[in-house]
Amino acid sequence: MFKKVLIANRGEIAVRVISACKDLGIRTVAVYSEADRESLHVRHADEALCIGPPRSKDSYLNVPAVISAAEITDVDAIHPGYGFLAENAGFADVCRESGIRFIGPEVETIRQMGDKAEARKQARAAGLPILPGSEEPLETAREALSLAKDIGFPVILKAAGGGGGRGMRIVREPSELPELFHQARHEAAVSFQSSDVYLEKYIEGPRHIEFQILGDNHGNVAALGERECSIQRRHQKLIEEAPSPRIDSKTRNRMCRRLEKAFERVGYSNAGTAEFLMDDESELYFIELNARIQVEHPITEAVTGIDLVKSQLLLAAGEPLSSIVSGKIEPRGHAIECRINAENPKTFVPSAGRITQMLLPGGPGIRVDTAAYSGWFVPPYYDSLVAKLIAHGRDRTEAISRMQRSLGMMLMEGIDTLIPFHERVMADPDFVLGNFDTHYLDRFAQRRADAGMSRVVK
Amino acid sequence: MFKKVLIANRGEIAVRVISACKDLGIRTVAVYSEADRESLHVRHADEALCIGPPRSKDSYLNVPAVISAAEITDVDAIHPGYGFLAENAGFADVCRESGIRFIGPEVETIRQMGDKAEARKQARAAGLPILPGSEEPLETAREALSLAKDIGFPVILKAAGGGGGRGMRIVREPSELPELFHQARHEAAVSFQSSDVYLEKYIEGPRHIEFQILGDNHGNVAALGERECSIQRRHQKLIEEAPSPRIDSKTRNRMCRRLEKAFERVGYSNAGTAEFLMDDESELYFIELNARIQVEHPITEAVTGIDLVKSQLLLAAGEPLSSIVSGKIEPRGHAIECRINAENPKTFVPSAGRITQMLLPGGPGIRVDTAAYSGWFVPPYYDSLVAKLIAHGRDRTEAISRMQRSLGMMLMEGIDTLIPFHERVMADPDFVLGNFDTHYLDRFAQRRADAGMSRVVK
Amino acid sequence: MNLDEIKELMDALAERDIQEFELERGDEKVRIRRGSSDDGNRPPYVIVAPGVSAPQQITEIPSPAGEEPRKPLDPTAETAAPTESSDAGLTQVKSPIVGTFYEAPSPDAEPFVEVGDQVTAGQVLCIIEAMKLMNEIEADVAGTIEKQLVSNGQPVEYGEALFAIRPS
Amino acid sequence: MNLDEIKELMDALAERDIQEFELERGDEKVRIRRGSSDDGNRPPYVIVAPGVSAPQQITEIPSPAGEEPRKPLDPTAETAAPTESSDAGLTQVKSPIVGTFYEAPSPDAEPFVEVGDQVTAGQVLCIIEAMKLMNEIEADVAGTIEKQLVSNGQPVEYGEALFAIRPS
Repeated sequence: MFKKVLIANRGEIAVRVISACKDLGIRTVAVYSEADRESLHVRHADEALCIGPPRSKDSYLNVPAVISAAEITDVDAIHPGYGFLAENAGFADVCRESGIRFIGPEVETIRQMGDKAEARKQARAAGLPILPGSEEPLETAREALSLAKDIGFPVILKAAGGGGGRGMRIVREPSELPELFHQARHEAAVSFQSSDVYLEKYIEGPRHIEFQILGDNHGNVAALGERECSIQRRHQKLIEEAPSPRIDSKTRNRMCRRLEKAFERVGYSNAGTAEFLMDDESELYFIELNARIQVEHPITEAVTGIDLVKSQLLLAAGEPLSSIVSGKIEPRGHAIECRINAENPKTFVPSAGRITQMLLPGGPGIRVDTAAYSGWFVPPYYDSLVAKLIAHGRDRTEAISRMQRSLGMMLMEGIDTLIPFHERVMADPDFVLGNFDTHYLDRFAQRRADAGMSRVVK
Repeated sequence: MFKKVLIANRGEIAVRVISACKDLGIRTVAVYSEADRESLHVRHADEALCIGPPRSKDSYLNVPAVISAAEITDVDAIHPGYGFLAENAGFADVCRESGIRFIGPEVETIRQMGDKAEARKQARAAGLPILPGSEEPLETAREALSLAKDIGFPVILKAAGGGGGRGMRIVREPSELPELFHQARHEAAVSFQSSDVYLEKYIEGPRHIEFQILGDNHGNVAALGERECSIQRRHQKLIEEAPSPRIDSKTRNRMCRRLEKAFERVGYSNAGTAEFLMDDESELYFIELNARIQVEHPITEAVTGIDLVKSQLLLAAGEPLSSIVSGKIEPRGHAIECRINAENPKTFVPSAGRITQMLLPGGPGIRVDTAAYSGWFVPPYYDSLVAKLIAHGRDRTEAISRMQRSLGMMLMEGIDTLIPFHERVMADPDFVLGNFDTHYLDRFAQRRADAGMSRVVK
Repeated sequence: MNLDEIKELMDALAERDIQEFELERGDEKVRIRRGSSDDGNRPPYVIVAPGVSAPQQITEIPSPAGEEPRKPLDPTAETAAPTESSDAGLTQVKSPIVGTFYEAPSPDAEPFVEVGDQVTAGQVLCIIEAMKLMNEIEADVAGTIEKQLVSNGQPVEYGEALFAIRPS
Repeated sequence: MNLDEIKELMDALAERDIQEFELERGDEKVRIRRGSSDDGNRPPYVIVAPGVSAPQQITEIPSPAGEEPRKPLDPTAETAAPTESSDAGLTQVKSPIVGTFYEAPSPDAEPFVEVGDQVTAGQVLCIIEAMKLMNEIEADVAGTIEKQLVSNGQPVEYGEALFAIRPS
């Protein structure tokens, strides 16, 4: 086992990794920017080094600074957390060259999974369901129409170079296709210097489902079940739960076995998450693989009893998967995570500042992961996540009531947080019934706006 | 279900009961003394009333004040927590007369279980193992010798009116008995105006084991497994764990079935705890029943997944046990509780004062129940428990490492706490191996004193 | 506070030869120090996080009906109240028990006392009912009833002020 | 508050001979201190929330060897150091990167500089090795090397002071 590990991250995930190291008796080295001198990860680590000024690119994203810090503190391994350098194949490569174990998959896997087209190809080859669509750019509207008919409407046209919605068209009827195809090509040409357009099945209100993977260095992979992360705002997850209210035991087991086979095939090691879209008929379509620990990993820990970060350390040190996962994994109870961001609960504007008073909830089934404390100044330089509140119960109802209770008993004064937002969602009948998809928050906001409007009119 | 419940307590247990009420959508009323105006239970309850000056007897133990508070706030029920009025049959009686549900067993049960001789008699009648001994006072040394030979040595002679060690003699050999018998009688006569002496089997280094009981109002009782509470200082529990490292599944199941039968026989309802001594051959002997929720209930909650305080509310409202406990209960993993008392970690002298900074640990498997916060003044009037730190892991090893880690990451500045004491125990090889009994802390202190001494000598 | 107000404040300080000034109001906080600083040893100025007071501000006064909005309970309010200028010299009669306040011995009887009445020490002012027992509350001092602070039938907590008396 | 307003505020302070001024409003915070600072010993002004100092006092300075006891890291220490009376007028050369400090270009060579040496701006003072790369650190100002604050072969973190120079 490693003797000393450097944590190339900050905030709650740095504290989380330090905790896992402590559980295994591993010494820890924190690195921090000038803005994080008072941060808890600095306090809780055995050693701590300032690696640069506040801006991430000069500190937490500064590969030479991180590697130098690792060298002068003589660590065996680096845990990258999530974000920052976590899925940076170049960084993993430098670690390897420097003789430092990068805690994550092999460099080649990170690189492969970072290329979405390549990941999709691998997934298809491994027999995972992917969204039906064109593999090559479409030349003519006629070609597109023919493919669309095969797939079934609606479909979506996407610019090959695209992003941000430009060059994108949803086609609901065959008759619309020719016109929209030309629009998309034109827009693509203008925006991305290439008129190449692809076509893919379009899912109206998809749910975001992801499966947790663990792999060892000996060819074994286990899938630990799913998380549902459909409550998102602009692709930022805000609430996650495990298991999904819409996946039954049979579907879960079938998908887990398929994932295990697929990822054993690519020789996947360490922790990873396979992301899927789910349509309203509960069909799952693979989108991408995140080759790192996820923010929302605690809900899987709650329902499986497996410490995922500790597992990452054990697996990176060469332990076999069998020492971590034994027998069949069935989720026990239900867990929900609310991301307590330092943001205005209505406008979602980030709110840096000093936390003047803080109360953390306790009691049965409640876990709080945070690097915040009473008196701490939330710096404006990094992402706004200040705490993760996780509620675990015997069933979804109990998990929701525990979450509601603990949101009400949690306090972070001095800054805006999403606590009131989460309280509103937990009380929303659609959420309680499990009726939501990735567009839920748009409708939720709209409904609330309408309600406010009608009140004003009266 | 109740609409509104008054919590006749303070500190972490008041917050715990408020949490359970919130989980069930029940409104809460806190009562507080003048010293507790800034306490968290006051903040978290829907309503709060000052019921008297700081001293317990004038406030939390003041039955008319509590009942009046319940009447003017129009509550359906009162939860007494532990301590204070929790096992006061008189108070339960007044509640009943006032038309307020007392959340606990029936008055008659509380009264019966409060009388140790009566509880012992009931237990014997119900077929529970009790310490063998004389039922009536012994007249002669010969009679005593004969009984002692039947029971087996060592035995203990106890003054009938006794207490505090006076009139008590441990007899290890038959030859010692006549002399010690006369000494005990003489001392009893001098100290307690009665020379009556009883004889009982003496357990050298007993372990303290207790079983959690839940009963409904319809004659059903479930035993949820045991807790080991041998780490005590002057009969004050400091560390508890579930399950016991010395009880196997077979013993547990056998004892649970016996307890269920015994307590169904006495018509026990609501939560209770049957306390036992265990000798070094793992034989269990019933001592007494605590007719209330225990401080250490969270470790049972951790390994069973059952919310015991919520269960108390449900059962008191007439819900059947089957809605709470279904199927066979096997402990899942291992849980440990450390009581974080505001006491000097070496001298155990209580330490009131203002908490200037507080950090609570998080991460997987950690639960903190507390009413303390950064800036709160720990009043000198009440017991010194300021927080309960509970670590749950897949096995005892994981629970211990998580406890060690979270003790190290917990901070309460401004007052003395037992955190350093617990850190020492968690690192002690005897504790780690599960080698301890109720005298463990005496030996632990002695060993540490010896170690200190020898260091000084060198 | 805008810039003009700040300047006005500074002038006011100068006129009155005030050396240090501080104001906190909600989110806003201002601190001004005038003149030469000869106190080099002074510990650095510390802005105290309002943290501690926070929970107090949110705790609520009991409202047995449980429906009407409740005013925030400020733990300092009780001690602060008598120092209000208009209350100077007044003595408060506080409830020694939790219960229900009655101003008269029975529903159709006259109140024991009314505002403006002269009372003697030991005179019964009201009844607090607790657990079906009627507890008579007496005046500690002789004087004039200046205020009745609770209304008939209202629940009161321990230490709640019932009357204000101007001692004679 | 924009720049013009701040200037206006400063003028107002000067006119009225106000020495210190502070304003906090929401996210905004302004603090102005005027006049000659004869209180050089005074610790720099630090806003300390009551809790914040605690964790800092316990955090430790990196000690790559991981064995020798580490002195507590005080976040104010770095800024406080230059104001120490004996250090008045000194300029610190700080490490712009994390790495290992070398006082000489090679193990058997003479040090680049020694205490007492006169240096010119741009003169190489030492090398910080990071990831096998040798980074030359130059003097920002001309002056005399008064102190060498780290020893040969010692690991340094970002911003760590290496030399103190008395500018000429």
